[in-house]
Amino acid sequence: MKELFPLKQVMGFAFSLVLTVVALMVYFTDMSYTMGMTVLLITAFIQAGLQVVVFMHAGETKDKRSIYVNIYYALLIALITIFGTLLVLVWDM
Amino acid sequence: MKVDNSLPLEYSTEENNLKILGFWIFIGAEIMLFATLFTAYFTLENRTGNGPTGAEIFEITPVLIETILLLTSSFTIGLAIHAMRLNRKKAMMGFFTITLILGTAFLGVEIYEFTHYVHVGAGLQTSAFTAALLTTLGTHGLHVTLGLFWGLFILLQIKKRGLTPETANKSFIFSLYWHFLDIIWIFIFSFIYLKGMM
Amino acid sequence: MKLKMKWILLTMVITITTVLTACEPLLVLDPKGPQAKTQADDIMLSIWLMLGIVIVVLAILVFVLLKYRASKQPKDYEPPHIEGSPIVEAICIGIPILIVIFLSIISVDSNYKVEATPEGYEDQEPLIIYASSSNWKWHFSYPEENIETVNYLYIPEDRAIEFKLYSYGPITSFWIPQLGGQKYAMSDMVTTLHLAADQPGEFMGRNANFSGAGFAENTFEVTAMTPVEFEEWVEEVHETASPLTSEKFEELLEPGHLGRSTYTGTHLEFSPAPEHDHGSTDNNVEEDSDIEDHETHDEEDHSNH
Amino acid sequence: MDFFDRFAVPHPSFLIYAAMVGIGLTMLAVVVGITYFKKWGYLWREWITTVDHKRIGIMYLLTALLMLFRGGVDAIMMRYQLAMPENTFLDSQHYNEVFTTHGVVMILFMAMPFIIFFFNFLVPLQIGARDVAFPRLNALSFWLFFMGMGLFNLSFIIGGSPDAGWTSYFPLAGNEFSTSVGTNYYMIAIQIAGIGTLMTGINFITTILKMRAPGMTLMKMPMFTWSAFIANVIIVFAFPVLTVLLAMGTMDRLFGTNFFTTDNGGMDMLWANLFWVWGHPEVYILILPAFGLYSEIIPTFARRNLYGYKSMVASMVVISILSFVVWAHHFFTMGQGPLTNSIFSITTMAIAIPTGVKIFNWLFTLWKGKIQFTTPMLYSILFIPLFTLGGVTGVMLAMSAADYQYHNTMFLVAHFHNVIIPGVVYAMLAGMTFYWPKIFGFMLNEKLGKWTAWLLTVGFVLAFIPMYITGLDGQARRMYTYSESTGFSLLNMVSFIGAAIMAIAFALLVYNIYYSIRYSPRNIGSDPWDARSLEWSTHTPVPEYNFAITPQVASTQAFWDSKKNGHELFKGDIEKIHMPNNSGLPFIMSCMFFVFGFAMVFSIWPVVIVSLIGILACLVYRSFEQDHGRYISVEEIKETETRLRGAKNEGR
Repeated sequence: MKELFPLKQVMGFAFSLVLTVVALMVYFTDMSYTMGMTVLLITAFIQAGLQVVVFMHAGETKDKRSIYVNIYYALLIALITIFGTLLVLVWDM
Repeated sequence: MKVDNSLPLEYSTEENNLKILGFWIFIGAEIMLFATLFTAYFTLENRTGNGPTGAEIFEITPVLIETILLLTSSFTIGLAIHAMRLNRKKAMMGFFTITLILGTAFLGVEIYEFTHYVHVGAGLQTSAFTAALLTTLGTHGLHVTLGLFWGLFILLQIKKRGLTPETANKSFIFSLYWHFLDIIWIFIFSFIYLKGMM
Repeated sequence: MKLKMKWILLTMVITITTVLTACEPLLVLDPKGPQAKTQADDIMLSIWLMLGIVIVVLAILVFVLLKYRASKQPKDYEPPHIEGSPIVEAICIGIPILIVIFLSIISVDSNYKVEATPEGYEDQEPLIIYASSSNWKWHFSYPEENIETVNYLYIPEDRAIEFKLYSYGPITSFWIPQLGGQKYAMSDMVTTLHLAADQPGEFMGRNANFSGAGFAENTFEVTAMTPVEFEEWVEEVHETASPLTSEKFEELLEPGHLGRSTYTGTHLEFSPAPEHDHGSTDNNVEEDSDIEDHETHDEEDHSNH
Repeated sequence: MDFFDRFAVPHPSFLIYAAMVGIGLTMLAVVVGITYFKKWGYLWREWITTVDHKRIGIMYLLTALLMLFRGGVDAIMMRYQLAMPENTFLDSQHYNEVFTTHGVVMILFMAMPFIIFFFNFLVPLQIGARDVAFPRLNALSFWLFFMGMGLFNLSFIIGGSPDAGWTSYFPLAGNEFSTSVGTNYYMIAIQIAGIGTLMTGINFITTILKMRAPGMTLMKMPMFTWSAFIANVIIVFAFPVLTVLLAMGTMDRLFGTNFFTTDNGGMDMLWANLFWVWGHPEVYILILPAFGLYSEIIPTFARRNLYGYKSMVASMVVISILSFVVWAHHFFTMGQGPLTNSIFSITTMAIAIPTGVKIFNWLFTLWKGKIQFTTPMLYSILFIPLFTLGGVTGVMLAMSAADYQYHNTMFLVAHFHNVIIPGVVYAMLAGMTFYWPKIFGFMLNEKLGKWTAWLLTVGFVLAFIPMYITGLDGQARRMYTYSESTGFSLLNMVSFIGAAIMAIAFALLVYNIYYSIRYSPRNIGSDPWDARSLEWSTHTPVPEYNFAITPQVASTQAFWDSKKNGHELFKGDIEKIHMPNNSGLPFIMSCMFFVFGFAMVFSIWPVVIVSLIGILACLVYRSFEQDHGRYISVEEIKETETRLRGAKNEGR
């Protein structure tokens, strides 16, 4: 905690740059739609998780459980809303 | 006021703890806010009417600059909090200032991007797709703008009052907000720009 | 005392309603076609099942109220502390689960039935009718017969009919209760409703979805007749009615109410139904490749998720 | 002159002018009255600037009651219009405005503040806290809600009411088909109130998670607090959808975007879809706290603990998630494929399972009890069979194929009134009667209360059961008239009689309040019902700081244990108590929101910009403000405690 060099932050930053580059492969190389979406989904969610854990210190207090449940719940409802709506309005019309 | 010295300054009072948890729950609500915008965007993505499609108007260069700027600013605000926890006021304020400068630069590029869209005939009223696109980007941009003012005021307060439990708490919450905006940008970058240009 | 009053009133209401229903069957429960029959059967089945549940709950409630009311208990009676029993609670969850599973199976099965050509009519070619709404009228186009009617609908009995629904304005809902349930008509896509009448007769049809000031009177009459009569009517129309021009059609679209009218030709020729193509109609006319692009995109979307 | 034309009501009639004069005179009377009795200072110090959760709660209650009557008048007008075929009491435009405002007012400006009143008043008391987590935010929530409510009601006399239904489906609600500013009011007033509600949600989740009394683990919270917690979770995740949706609707109407229009790729069904993504969870936001209140009242008067506490909690958690996966059942008939309909049909029916568990738990709570028929209990007992009826018709509606026949008919109208009235309205009236002594220090008259409950029930049955039948007979909802030949007239007349009886019941409620203020005894102690949870352990009236000593909790019914099992609630000595300061900022900021909203409705851009700057200035002021609250000294607490007759042992 008290060390001067912010190793955690630097590692986090480096890793998110790497993930951005991986995501960019979707643009610069010629891959199929499915493949591309898979890459984007993986890189985006890992990066988001990285921010929450490394930079936002989500797990550092005794409210850890409330915070994580809150995030997971929001994520669940968000995904239900997005995919549910697409199912209703686009895929099954 | 009870001050608990075993925890970092921003957690030191009961009120501070409440504010941090409250802000996390606000972030939960913000996730839903952006999820709704994404829902609208994905639904209307191909409904371009007479207007251009995403592939026709997106440009990789400004988007990439914006991404790097915001990613770096997320890093520097992390460093600011790190410095704050080491009680280094000067370093903290320095990183905080850099964050705000990077944020302003991001906003500048985004404004350029918007004028570009309007210039190529993809205004707010052009089609359902452009409306959803500009609203989603605009909402994020508005958050960044508000964040810049908010950050500036916190910076002024730290300068005037030093690192107190109150200012430390405000700075920490601001950092949560800023990281969250970065997360949203990652999703915009991946599922609006890259998906659209793929 | 008061309890009795309530029951007297309740029984009164129930008697009145049963008398009423006995006189004249309710439209929805008096089906004249296979789709409406499926729905009416589902409704009756669920009514009986649900009545059973209500009676069980009511019986338990009346029982505990009569048995455990304070006036029947000794003064010093202290009710026990009971946390709950896993077995009792499991039963309370289990039975509803079984009922829900049972109803789900019926619901899913019926849904596929009403979304397909009516049962027993699969072998014949369905009659296609485009039904479009405008404020506050219904336009019926018979593309094969080359006829268009306003605010009334003639259909042959014992033949599957495929309605293609869309709207020149707010969302409306096409509903002929005795032939089957409703479906929305919207301005940017065409929806399909499968109906059939298994006997001749006159039925009420209306827009069921609120669409503004003239909504209440947004009705039409449906007449089911023998195929021979239908053919005769088609011929008669061709002999007597005037052709539908695009000017005339524009006039018909003006907001307001109209009586019945009949034309030869349909508006589909000059004002085609919307295509379900994500709204990029104009684009596609110029660049054909665009259509394919979108479609393949969509399919990939499917496979991806 | 053109500029002022917009402010005129587009379809004026005698009724509207009369209402304008009436509203004007009432306002004048209120202002003159307050000035005459020199109450402005009192009003400002004690109410407008208050951050006390109890007072904010009471203001929510007053707003809710006011809106109950506003919405009730709408209801009676509708039923009277339909009582006879081809009635000319209202024309179609008026009828459309009336049912639109009836829906919005009842759901958003009556039921919502009513439940938020209970959150505010009860949650801190039930968990043994001094206030909510963010008292100022709480005041801001209320004033934003209040201004939203005010703005919405203003539409009636300036510019015209919205007329596209409470669901405001596009394109009907778009510029093309709704030319008056009514729908602008809808978009912006609900937006302002909705932001307030969202903040309430954040506030109460934090309060419940962080401010519980020592020993009160999550599974030892009173059931109402649990229900409030779950409802607020739903608020936090559902209301942002509404925020975005209304913003998009506003942009379509004011800035010419094409989200929901019929050309340039706009998609009208996206509105319906997102509306119900918010709208369905919204009904659970209303019903869960109602369930919570029944779970407080039934054990109190069955004189037994709540049966199946754990399954009650579990069922609410399940409902909170299921409520987000059923929205498409509001438009089974949109033309999506049978696969989608099947999925949403099954998820919808699945909600009946946790709801059924709750019904059975209440029944088993009565079992082996010692049931007292007080007014709140009477409502709770009447609720069980009536709500079951509403619930099972809900299952019927969930069957997608059959729904093709129920959709948009009076059957549906009967169903949702059948769940909302016995579910929510009864709970609110029961809860209000139950907690009235805690809030105001005297009881409502029991005899009048029971008459109200019975009249309401008779009226309800007469008003809504016939709708099930007319619905199956083909009467669509929202029809302002019908012809004699349809055969709907007799049953609609019965409905009107029922509605009139309900109106009498509500009038009786008002009389009861008046009567009880005058004649009810005031020396009732702090626990008149011999109740079970923590809120009854403090004094009546509740002191500003709620509890002189923070209570120690060891079970779900701490107060009952302290009365019967020798559990000691208040250990230790009185210490000085930290309380927040009052603030006028929430009120001032909300006033600016009101001006902003009004200017937006009429597109008066300079005012929009000025008020927006004003709002931001308030935020800046708040950011720089240093306010660490104040302390109530030990002496002052002791004095208050003595005045309220000797602290701890009171109420035993």
